[in-house]
Amino acid sequence: MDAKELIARRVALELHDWTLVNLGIGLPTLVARYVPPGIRVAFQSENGIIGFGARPPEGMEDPALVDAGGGFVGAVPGACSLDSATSFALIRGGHLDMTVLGGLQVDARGRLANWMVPGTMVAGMGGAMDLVAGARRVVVAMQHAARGRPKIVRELTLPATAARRVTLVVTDLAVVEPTGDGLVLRERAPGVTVEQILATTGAPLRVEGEVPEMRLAPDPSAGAGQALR
Amino acid sequence: MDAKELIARRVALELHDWTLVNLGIGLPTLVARYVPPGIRVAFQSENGIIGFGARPPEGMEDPALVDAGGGFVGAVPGACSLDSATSFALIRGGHLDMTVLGGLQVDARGRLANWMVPGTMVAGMGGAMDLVAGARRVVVAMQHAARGRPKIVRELTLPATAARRVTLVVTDLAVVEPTGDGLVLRERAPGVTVEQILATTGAPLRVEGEVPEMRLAPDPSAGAGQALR
Amino acid sequence: MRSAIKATEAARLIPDGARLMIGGFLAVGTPERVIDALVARGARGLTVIANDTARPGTGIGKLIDAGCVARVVASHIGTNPATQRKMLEGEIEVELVPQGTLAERIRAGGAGLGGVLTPTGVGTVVAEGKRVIELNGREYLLEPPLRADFALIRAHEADYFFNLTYRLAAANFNPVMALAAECVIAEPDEIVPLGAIPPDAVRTSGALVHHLVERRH
Amino acid sequence: MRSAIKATEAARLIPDGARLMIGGFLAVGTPERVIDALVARGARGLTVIANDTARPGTGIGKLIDAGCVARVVASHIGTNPATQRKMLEGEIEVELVPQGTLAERIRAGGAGLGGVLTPTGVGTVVAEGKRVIELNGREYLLEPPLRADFALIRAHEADYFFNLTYRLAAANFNPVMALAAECVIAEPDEIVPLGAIPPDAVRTSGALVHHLVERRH
Repeated sequence: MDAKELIARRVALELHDWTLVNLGIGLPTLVARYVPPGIRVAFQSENGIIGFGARPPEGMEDPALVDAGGGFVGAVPGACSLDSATSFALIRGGHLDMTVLGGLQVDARGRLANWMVPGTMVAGMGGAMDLVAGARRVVVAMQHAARGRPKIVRELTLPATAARRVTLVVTDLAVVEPTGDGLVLRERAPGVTVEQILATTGAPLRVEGEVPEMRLAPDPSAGAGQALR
Repeated sequence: MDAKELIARRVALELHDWTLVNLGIGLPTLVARYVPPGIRVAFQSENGIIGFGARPPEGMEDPALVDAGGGFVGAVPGACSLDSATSFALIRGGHLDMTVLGGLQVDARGRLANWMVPGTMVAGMGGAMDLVAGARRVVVAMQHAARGRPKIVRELTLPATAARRVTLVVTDLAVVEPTGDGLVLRERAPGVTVEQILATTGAPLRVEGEVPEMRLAPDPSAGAGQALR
Repeated sequence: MRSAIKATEAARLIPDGARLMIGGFLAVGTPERVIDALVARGARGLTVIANDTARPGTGIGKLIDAGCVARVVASHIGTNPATQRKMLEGEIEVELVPQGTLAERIRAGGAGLGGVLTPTGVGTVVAEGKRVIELNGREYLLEPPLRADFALIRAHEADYFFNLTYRLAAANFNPVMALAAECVIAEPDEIVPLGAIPPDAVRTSGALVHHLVERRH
Repeated sequence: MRSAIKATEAARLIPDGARLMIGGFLAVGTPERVIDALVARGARGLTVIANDTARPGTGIGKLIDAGCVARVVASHIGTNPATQRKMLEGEIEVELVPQGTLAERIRAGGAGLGGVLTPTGVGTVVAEGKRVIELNGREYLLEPPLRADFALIRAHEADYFFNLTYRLAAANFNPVMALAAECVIAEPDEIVPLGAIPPDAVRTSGALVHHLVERRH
C-alpha cells in the first residue's frame, strides 16, 4: 500500500451516509475508490455534476461528461447536471457535507494554502477558495512532508486559500485535527511513532494520551462500497 | 369601443418585434388581443412562463399553467418555464423590452404609484416594484381620471412603486410622455380636445404644436397579429 | 434506497413556532397534503415565508384559516381577505417584500451570500430603515438573506434519490426554497425509479432533499 | 421564424477590442466554431471572461495561441502554459477570480444586482483592495457585477425561437453568461422545430438570444 492509497483509505472513513461530497483533483479523487460498504455518497464535481461515477468503458466516453480535472467520468443512476452558478450555490451555501482537497501547507491555526506558489507559474484558485469557504467539513489530504520539508507549519508562507480553519488533515503519517486551541495529533499511520510524526511536523502538535493507529476503509477489491445507490 | 379597448389598442402599437413583454394584471392583459400583424412578441408572466397564450378550450385547462393573476392560460410553441429567481433575474436585469402596468397615480416627475392606498386593505407590491425598476420601458395603462379626480398629479399622494420615471402613460384621453423636463402631451384620443385633456390633468402638461390623434392597433376580429409565431 | 414518509409524519416533524418556506404562487405549486396535515395536527405560531397566502380554503390560505400562522413574509396578500383581516386585528404579523427581492433573498440564504444588492424599492417605503449602498453612481438596497427551519416543496416527479422536477408555472419559488432550509420536505405528484429522470431534467438535486412525502393513494 | 447565421458572420459581428464572455470548462461546452471563425478573421485585443483558457489548441486556447486576446478574467489558467507565458511576458493581462465568485458576478450582471456579497476570498489576497462588509458578525467581500459586449454560448439543442438546452457538464457557465451580455450568440449542436423542446426542458429562453449559429454541415 503506497502513501496515496493509505491517505485515501483513511479519508474514506470520513464519508457519511446520504451526503454530498466534493473530491479535489489528484489524490482526493482516489477516495471514491474506497467508499465503505453500506455508505451511499453523491460525489459532486464543481463543473456541474452530482453523482458522477467511474470512467466509462473504452469508446463510450462522453465529451460533455468530465470531472473538474477534465477527465472522462460516468454518471450513476440519479445523477444530475447543474450550471456553474447553481453548482457554487451548493458549495458556498453549505450543502456539501465535505470537500477533500490537496494541500501545500496547513498552519498552526488550521489555515490551508493550496492554490499558489509565488515565483512560479500562477495557475489560479479555480474552485478551491469557494470549497474551503463553503463546505461543512474540509479534509486536507496530503503528504506529511515534501522533499524533507514539513507541510504542516507554524505560519503559512504561501498565500492562504481561506481564513477558515480546516476540519481535518490526513497525511501518510498522521491524522491531525486543527482546533481553536492548536493542532492535535489524533491518529498515527500503521508502524509510525509519535516521535517520527513530531519530528516531521513544523508546528506545535498536541498529543493527548495514547495516540491510536489509523483505521482504514477496506480495500475495494475486497468488496467496495457504493456511490449513490 | 370602450375606454379599455381604446387604451389596449394604443398600447399595442408600442410592441416591438421579437421582444419580451410583461403585461400586468387587469387592463394591461387586454393588450395581448391587439398584437399588430407581423409583430412577434413573447409574453412573460412573472410567475414563471415565457410565451403564454390564450386560455385553453373548456376542460383542457392545466392547473400548473396560470398567469400572475391566477387565471388559466395556454402556452405557445416555444414557450418555457422559469423559477421565480430566474424570472425576476430577467425582469430586474433589463431583459424585458416593456412592461405594461395599471396605475393609480403618475406625477409630474413621471413616478408611478400603483400598489397601495393607505388606509385601505394592504395588498402588497407583488412583482410591481421589480417590474418598474427593471423593465427597459414602463408603459402605464390607466383611465385618465377616476371618479372625476385626475390620476395624473403634480406630486404623488400615494406610495411610489419606484423612484424611476416611467416611459409612457396611455389613458382613455391621451398619450403622455414623462421627460426630464416634465410631462408632454403627445397624442389625444379620437374626438378629444387638448382643452378637455388639460382640464382633466392634475399636473402641468406641455403642449408642443399640433397634438395628433392617437393611432390604434387594428381590431383583432379584422385579422390579428401573432404572439411568438 | 431512501424511503418516503406520510404527510402526517411530515407534519409531526414540524414543531409549533417553526419558520417555514412554502412553495407556490396562488396555490399553484404548493404542497397541499403537507398543509392539510399541519392543519389536522393543529399547528400553531408558524412563520410562513411564501410569495402569497393564496385564497381562503386553498394552499397557504388553509393554514391562515385554521389559525396556524403568526407571521407572514410575502410579496402579496391581496388575494386573501382573511390574511388582511387577521393582520389588521393583530393576530398575524405581515412583512411585505417585493417578489423579485423575496426570491433573491431566499436564493442568497441558500447560496451562502451575505445579502442582496437590488435597485428594487429604492426611493419607496421598502427602503425605510435599510442600508443603501452606492455603486457606480447607482443606489442599491442591501437586503438580508432569508433562511428557514423547513422548506415545504411541491414537485412534479421525484425519484428514489429524491431528485425533483417541476411543471410549467408550478416551479416558481420551489427550487430556491429547496436551497434555503435546514430541513427540506418535498411532496411530489409522482415517484419514479432511479434513472427515470434524465440528469438534465432534474431541477432540484436529491442531495438537497431530506424527506419525501409518499405518492397520493 | 428567426434565421440562423454562419459562424463567419458571427465573428464579423464581434469587433476587435470587444469584451467577450465565453462558455465552457476546459473547452467542454465552448462554442468552437465561432472561436475558429474569430481566429480565421484575425481578431485582436479581445477581453475574454471565462472559467479558464483550456489547453493550447482547444477552445479558448485557440484564441490565446492566435494572439487574439489582450485580457483574461478567469478562475484558472493552469492548464494552459501559453496563457501563463503570455501573462509573464506582459502580452496578456490576467485577472484571477474564484470560480464561484466569477459565476455569481456574471449572474449579478445579468440579473440587475449591484454586486455580490461573498465569504469566498475573505482573509486572502483576493480581498486586497476590495470593500469588506460585515453582516451579522460575518465578513463578506463586495464583488462587482460582470457584463460583456458579447456572450458566446455553446448549446446542445436550439429551436427556431432560439430556446436552448445543454447537456451534462457542458452547461457550466453558459446559462449565466446568456444573461449578461449586450449581444448573445449561441452555437448549438442541433436545431429542432419550435415545440420540439418542451417548456420545462428549456434552460435558456430564446428571448435572451440574439443570434443563432447554423448547424454544422
